[in-house]
Amino acid sequence: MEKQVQYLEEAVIRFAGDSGDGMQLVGTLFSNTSGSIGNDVNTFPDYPSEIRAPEGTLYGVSAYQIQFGQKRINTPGNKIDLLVAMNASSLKVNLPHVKKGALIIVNSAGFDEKNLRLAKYQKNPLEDNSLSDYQVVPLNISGLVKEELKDSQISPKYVDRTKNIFALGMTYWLYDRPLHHTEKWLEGKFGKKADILASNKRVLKAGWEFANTSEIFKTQFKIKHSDMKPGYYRNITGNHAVAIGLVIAAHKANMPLFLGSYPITPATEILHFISGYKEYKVKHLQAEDEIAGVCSAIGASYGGFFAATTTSGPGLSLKVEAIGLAVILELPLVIVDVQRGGPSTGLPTKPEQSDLFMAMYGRHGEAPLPIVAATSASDCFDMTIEAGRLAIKYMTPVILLTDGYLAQGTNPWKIPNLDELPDIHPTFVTNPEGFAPYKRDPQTLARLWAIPGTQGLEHRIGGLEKEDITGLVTQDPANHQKMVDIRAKKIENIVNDIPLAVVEGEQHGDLLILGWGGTYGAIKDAFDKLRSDGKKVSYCHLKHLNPFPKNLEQILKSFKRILIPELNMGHLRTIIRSTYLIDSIGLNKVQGLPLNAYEVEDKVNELLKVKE
Amino acid sequence: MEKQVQYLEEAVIRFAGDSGDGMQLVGTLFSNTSGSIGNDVNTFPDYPSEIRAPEGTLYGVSAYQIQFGQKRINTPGNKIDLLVAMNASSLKVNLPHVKKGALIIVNSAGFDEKNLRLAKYQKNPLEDNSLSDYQVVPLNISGLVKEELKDSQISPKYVDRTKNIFALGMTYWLYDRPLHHTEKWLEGKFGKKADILASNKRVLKAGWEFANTSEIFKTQFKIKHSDMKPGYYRNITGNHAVAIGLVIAAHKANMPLFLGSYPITPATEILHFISGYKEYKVKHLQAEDEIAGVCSAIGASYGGFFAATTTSGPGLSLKVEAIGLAVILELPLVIVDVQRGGPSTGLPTKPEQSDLFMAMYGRHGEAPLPIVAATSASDCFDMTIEAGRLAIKYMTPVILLTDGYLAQGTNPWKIPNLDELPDIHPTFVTNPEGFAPYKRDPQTLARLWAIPGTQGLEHRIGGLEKEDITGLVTQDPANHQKMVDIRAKKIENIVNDIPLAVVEGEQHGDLLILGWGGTYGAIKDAFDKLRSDGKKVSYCHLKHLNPFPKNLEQILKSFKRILIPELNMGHLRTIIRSTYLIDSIGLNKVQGLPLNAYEVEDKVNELLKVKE
Amino acid sequence: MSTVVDEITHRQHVGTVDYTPKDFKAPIDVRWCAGCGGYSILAQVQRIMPGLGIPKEKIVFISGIGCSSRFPYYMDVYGVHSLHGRAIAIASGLKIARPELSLWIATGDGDCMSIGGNHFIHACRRNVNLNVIMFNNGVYSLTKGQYSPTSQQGQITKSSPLGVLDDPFNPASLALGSGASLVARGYDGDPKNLQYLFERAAQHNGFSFVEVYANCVIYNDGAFDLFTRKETRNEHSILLEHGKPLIFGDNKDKGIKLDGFKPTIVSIADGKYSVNDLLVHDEQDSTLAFILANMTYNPEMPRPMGVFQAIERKTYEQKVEDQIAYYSGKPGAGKLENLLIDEDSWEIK
Amino acid sequence: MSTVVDEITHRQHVGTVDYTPKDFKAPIDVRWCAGCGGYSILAQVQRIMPGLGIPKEKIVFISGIGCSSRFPYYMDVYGVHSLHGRAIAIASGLKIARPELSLWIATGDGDCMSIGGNHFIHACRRNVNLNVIMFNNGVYSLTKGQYSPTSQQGQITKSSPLGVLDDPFNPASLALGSGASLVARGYDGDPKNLQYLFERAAQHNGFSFVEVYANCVIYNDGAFDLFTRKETRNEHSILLEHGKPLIFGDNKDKGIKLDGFKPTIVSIADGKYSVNDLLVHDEQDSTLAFILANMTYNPEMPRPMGVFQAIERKTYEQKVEDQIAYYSGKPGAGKLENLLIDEDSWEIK
Ligand SMILES: Cc1ncc(C[n+]2csc(CCOP(=O)(O)OP(=O)(O)O)c2C)c(N)n1
Ligand SMILES: Cc1ncc(C[n+]2csc(CCOP(=O)(O)OP(=O)(O)O)c2C)c(N)n1
Ligand code: SF4
Ligand code: SF4
Ligand SMILES: [Mg+2]
Ligand SMILES: [Mg+2]
Repeated sequence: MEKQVQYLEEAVIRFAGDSGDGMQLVGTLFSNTSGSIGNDVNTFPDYPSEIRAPEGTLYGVSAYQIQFGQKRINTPGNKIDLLVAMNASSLKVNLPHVKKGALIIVNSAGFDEKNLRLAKYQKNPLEDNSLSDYQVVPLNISGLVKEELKDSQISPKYVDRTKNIFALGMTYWLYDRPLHHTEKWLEGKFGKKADILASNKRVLKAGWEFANTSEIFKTQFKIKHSDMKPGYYRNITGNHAVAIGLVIAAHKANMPLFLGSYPITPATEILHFISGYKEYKVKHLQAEDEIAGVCSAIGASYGGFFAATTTSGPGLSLKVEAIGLAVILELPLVIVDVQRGGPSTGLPTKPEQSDLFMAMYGRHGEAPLPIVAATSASDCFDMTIEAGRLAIKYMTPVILLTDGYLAQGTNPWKIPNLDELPDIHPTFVTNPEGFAPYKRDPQTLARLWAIPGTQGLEHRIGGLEKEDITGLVTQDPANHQKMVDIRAKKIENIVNDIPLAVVEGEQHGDLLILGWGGTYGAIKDAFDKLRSDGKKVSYCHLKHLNPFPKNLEQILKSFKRILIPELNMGHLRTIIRSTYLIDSIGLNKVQGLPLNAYEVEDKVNELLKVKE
Repeated sequence: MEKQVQYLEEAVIRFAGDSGDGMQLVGTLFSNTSGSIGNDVNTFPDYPSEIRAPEGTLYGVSAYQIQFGQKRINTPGNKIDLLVAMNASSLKVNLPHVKKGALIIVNSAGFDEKNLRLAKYQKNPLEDNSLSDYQVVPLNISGLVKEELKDSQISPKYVDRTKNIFALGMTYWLYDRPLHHTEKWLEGKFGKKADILASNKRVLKAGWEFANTSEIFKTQFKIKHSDMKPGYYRNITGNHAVAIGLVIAAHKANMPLFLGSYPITPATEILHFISGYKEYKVKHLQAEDEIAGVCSAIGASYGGFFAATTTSGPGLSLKVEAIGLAVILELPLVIVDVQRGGPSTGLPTKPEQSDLFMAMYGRHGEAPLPIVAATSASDCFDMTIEAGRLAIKYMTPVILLTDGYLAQGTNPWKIPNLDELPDIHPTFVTNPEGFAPYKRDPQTLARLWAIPGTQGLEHRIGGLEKEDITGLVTQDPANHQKMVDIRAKKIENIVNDIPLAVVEGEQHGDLLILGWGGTYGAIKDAFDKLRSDGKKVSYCHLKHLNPFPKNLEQILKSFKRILIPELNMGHLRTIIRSTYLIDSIGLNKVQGLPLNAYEVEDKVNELLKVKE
Repeated sequence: MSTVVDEITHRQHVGTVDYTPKDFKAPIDVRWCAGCGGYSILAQVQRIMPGLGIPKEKIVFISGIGCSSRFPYYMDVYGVHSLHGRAIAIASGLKIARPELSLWIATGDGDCMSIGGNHFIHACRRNVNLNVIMFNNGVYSLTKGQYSPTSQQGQITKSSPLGVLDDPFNPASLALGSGASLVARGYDGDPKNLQYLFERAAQHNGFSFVEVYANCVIYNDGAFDLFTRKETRNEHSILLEHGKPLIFGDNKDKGIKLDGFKPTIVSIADGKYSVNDLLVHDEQDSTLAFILANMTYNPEMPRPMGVFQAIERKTYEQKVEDQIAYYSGKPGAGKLENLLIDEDSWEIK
Repeated sequence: MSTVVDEITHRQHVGTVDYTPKDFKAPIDVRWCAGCGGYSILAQVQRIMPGLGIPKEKIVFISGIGCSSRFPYYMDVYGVHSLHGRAIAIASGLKIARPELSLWIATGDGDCMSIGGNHFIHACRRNVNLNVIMFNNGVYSLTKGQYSPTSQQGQITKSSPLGVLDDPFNPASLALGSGASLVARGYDGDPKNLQYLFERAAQHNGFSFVEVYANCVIYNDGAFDLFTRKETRNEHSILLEHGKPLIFGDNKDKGIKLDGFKPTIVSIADGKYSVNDLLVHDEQDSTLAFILANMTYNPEMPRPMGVFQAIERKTYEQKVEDQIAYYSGKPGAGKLENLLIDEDSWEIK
């Protein structure tokens, strides 16, 4: 059959099925293959919050969404161009996200009576015309793989489990992707199990062939390669990027790494990765609770390690007393908070940006510290390095804010050349001559750092207010004021050591969008769309939240109106108001969902209608 | 000898001695006597931070300062009119606070070689003319009491310990106070020990007689009675007022009281008092840590008790996760934070106002709650009742901020008539008809409250986001937004249920002083002084910090300039900026000391010089 | 004055207290994985509830966070799904406030012994009358498979890809060392014994700790098979019964004898030893309890199940009640005037 | 690549390691009350330090908050006065990071067993090589006299004006139940034994818990007099010595015999029993340790002092080192390229 070819700029596809159907795997393979051929990619997994919900249920649906394309792809996309649905529930749950007219491949074997009942369908949607708005392709994928592997030695149960690979093969044909990247992965994975490897390869190929030869698929979609800089790439989740970032930051500081942590969704994977890094001599403690997690990190930091602790909201709440200790001890510490829906246990698997207040103000007494935030999965790497740089250089705990969306989503990460990364210089001293524990570097105000093992520099520090320079305990009123001032000044001074904020679009005008952290992709998409629609709007995105970049005030004053989209009730907006006495318009979404580009677009369009 | 009489409006005296010298006791007795004759009184004890520092040392000095007078006395006063110093160290430590020309009575027996050495005096200050700016009266008080009790049966050691009572007797003559209030107290205390009682009474009288007859004291000072409203009074510390306030608030709510707490300076005394209230059927748990303290209170609250937890900075840091739980469970809880110097362990015995940020913003996720603050020791009673009222009426945790200064200082408290206090109405429901745990009172938005034991209303609540009305667990995005909005709205609405802010002085003009919490007395003194000097300045003091009173914005906008004195780096100032986009001038003192009236005066005078 | 709470506390249950297990099922789906050990625990709790004769409104389940801590949602009584590790702290406050309530805690090995360890040991010490059911699955399941304080050395989990280094707690020893008055162990696959243990916990007037080996089919499947599967359990576990000699084995042919204070296995089949030589279990002997608990990680000894110790000691909440009764019962006690006006007060007329 | 820390860790001490106790005195005044038990503990620590042969720069004292926790300020080595209850958590991180350091913890009964209880039991379990000296004065002193988890029932304190209701922890039992490898007890007034215990702790390669009865003259004066004053201590306490029979009494005429596994007091003066009938202490027997620890609050038994248990078990930090050595020693291990570029990566040219 003669197939048509259609060229696209980008596409959004989603694999959906039961938790056991391997959707996360094929999603990952699809994105890696897409990256490897030079597309930009952005993904988001959508797990059920139950560990293993009963098979076929609505709440047991697991999905993986990928947007890939020729240009910069900032989000996993909104409406879906291709849905692969392995059973009735996965169709039902995901249909609302599918574009009208889009292609939906369903595994018809997943639409038997039981599956329909569990999906709470009264009638079979494949038969009642309810899907007439879409191009639905029902295929008995279970049957197809059975047929393909009928002469294989592997168990029928396993055969059925290759359905996902068959579907993957089909999508590879549909979007004109090569098989070899996946084949290589299969070889790495199943190298030792020849049957399994062969079966998977066959099924992958069969899926591709099926799509290629079947009458059903009339069009093949092609997407040109992006203009990616030469180099090595990989798709990486935010959590993985933090883990690698910690190792590399410690390496750049020429310090050993220690992580003290306690598992909590959605931050736990950082601990998982780190716990596997023994070959890099990374030490860690899975502590008995968050308090011990941060305290053990403080202990390791005291011992001269590059120390970190990772957590999410409830864990951050538990750590604040110890973070205050790190502030007064003036010891470096990287605290990674992967924000999730609050308050309390809240929506543990869902993203939110509602810990900014906590990061900024959530300690008793005067205990300022720097705050940075990552904008994308791969940016988590850069911001981990930045957090580490500030912590070590200024002898201070630093909070890095990411969120559940960045943590689990991926985008391609250009693997850096280590030499290009900033060097990090701890203030270690070894000379007893004139040493005092609270003597400072006059430039950074960082105190000198003598670690145990350094002869002649034995000294005591602690959580009581300490005398300037000597570090002795004192209640002297003037000294307390001085130390409070110094600690504040030290953090404020960092303003001279961080990049200026950048405005995209005009440098002044009517409307500026100001974002921070993980909403970057959505706002950027919206911004690009608005600009290409000829709308006059500018965009500035913050990665340094305390202190703010030096030029931020100037930027804000150059616009009549400022729109601040946030996944909270207005934390940045509040801080901008108090810092600069500048008003802004909030776009506040607290739904346990990432921000959507169209929400920003709509809001901007609405605002532009009413010219100030 | 003919004595002169001098009439005063007010006076400041300070008893100072070694920790073992009983200065706190005589200070208390002097204030109670002064109160009982109709003076207004304000006191502040100044303990050493060591438990029992070696005798005679500089850091072992214990002092008690009292300001008393005819008009409203708002602070323990600044410069001292009469210092009683029992030894060399107490003279040295306290001399900087004494007015030039003031009277200093010293126990010369406390100036022997050892005492002088411990006080780090090179020469005896009683002999080297270094005190010529003062009227120094050296008396061998040790010798005087020995003489007085020479025929008594009590031990010489105990005899020496009555020095303080002798000094008290002298001060009673000097300020024309009766002895009977103290005599009555001695009878209550030593009723069963006849020798001791008799000796103390004799020494008290002897001190009075000595001053009356000796040539040394030429003037007796008299202070007219204040214009106090009729009723019963007592001098009360802030901590004591909170403890009694909790009992009374529970009583007004017709609920039993539970306190879950962990000792921490300077909040511990609240626990001490409560632990003695078994006769009032008050239950409490001295928990294993602050987390268990607040959690046990949440448990008791769930069981229908009026529940509270008391702490100071570090403890508040530990409680924030559980406070977030109380927010989402929508259970009432009174959290008392007696603020002390931070960060970390900081200055544990010293006052500060640096937990306001923590109270306002220190929880992960969106977890708003009401904040109130007390302005004086006795106001701690009223604000405890207010915190309880809001907690129960709105089903929410409420934070009450006091500080180490209010906690330990005293002023006369007019004992209220219980009927005049606001009634508190819990939203208990018992009718299963149409019950749902997150159904709300449409006015207050408080949810209905069914406590265990209520038949037919069995239900489950928890820290995961809950469905509106039913309280079932749900991750529905729209519901999450709705619940976040409702919880915010509920707290915002309280604005309609709290008193309007009051401005003293002109209602609009050039300069407004805006204060909050425990600095009231100092600012009020300054304000009164400025007004009597004819300065045009107005004054508004906040007791409700979240939400702010409804008219606050209007008030702030009625002044060109606003001065905000705070014992922190600008917490209220920051919140005012973000709330109203109104700038202000900060007077920020972070020295572990209370605010001084003259600091406010100086600042205002400086500001008034440069008219805006 | 009697408070609103007094009123509710003393209100009579309307109707008879006559339930079936179904009455304790909350009207929502249980969302544990198929095969999860939690189902059996839930079923046994629901089965014994009617027999306790306690009105539903007087029963409260409190949990922390974890798969196991979902438990309260499935019980149609009062319930709080609270914070990770804090169930016991919350329940302690509730029990002291409302001693007449029947208080149950559903918790996991992580919830109870990791983040919740401090509250656990202090509740053991204080002897607050709580019934703690700890689902020990040797792993953090809800967070998808990290090791817990009861995971075994070398165990491969998501956070120990190279093997766990920690020595585990022996939960029974920890409870005994902390002063718990009732300490017991059961496993998901033995409904009869579980029912018995839960009943014992309910009847015990004091802190009850029931550790239940609960299989997590996803993250630690089969961890307890040796002690719980038909094929091996008779040889590898032993049921402690008060007043009875310690016998085990497929043929009931082995027993535990004390060698000094060291438990050893002897055969009672070959005639050398008889039942009379065997150690007889005594729940009231706390030293014996520790000796038996100490067998737990000894690979040569069968794993003890049943009640290690059950000692009556006055409960904390009872002591609070007594103290209150004593002081509030004194003549003239409880007058608020005395609280407000004391010897230091004065009157201005 | 070797890090800065490696360099400092491996740097040789310049000069000989040859100290006197005075070398360990920090140049500031000790600010405990006259008569405080802390003075003796401080003196004994300073006395044994020279004998350990450890360079001062390798010694770190970490404490929480409390009177006792002021300790590090008085020692002229490295020190951290940290947060209430968190000393062990901080020290665990430091010890895992820097196993070559000699780590000491000064803590109080409140700091260690109340707010710090969770870290305590987990460090016992993990067997991190820390030397914990717990100043047990049965009260919270720094906060001016509230009861602690080791206060006795009925004790009158500022926060228990009507008497303490809580049952106290038995610190030794708690430590044993949590898996501590060395557990010991001494008291302030016995310098020799304290020195011995601190030396044992220093030498023990694992977690060492030394409880010291420390008199607080202000808030709980005389609480331990029965066991510590000359007039009564011989009759009311007993020193445990490895391999020796348990004998006590003014005339060394009483001994402890086991009746089954119950310790009983017998006279060895009246000829009925001899030294040979007595229980012989064995530090390596953890059941015996528990039996002896259990005597603690038994008013009929003498209070045991000395080492209850000393068992060698691999330390946690050693296991970490071993795992790191194993995996980092594999051929090709530790290449950062492999961390950065993996099988999923691709190259764009
Ligand atoms: C303060 C806090 N820290 C961490 C978590 C994440 N968390 C939830 S459950 C859990 C462990 C659960 O393990 P366990 O108690 O054994 O329960 P299981 O799921 O195995 O039944 C963790 C670490 C949390 N919810 N809150
Ligand atoms: C988080 C926190 N909670 C409470 C306190 C107050 N606090 C300081 S020391 C202490 C108890 C000290 O008791 P213990 O450990 O027995 O030491 P001691 O003073 O008796 O030597 C308390 C409650 C604190 N500093 N920090
Ligand atoms: S993950 Fe394990 S513990 Fe959790 S529900 Fe599934 S089987 Fe049960
Ligand atoms: S209060 Fe007690 S523990 Fe503290 S220093 Fe004084 S005697 Fe020692
Ligand atoms: Mg578990
Ligand atoms: Mg103590």
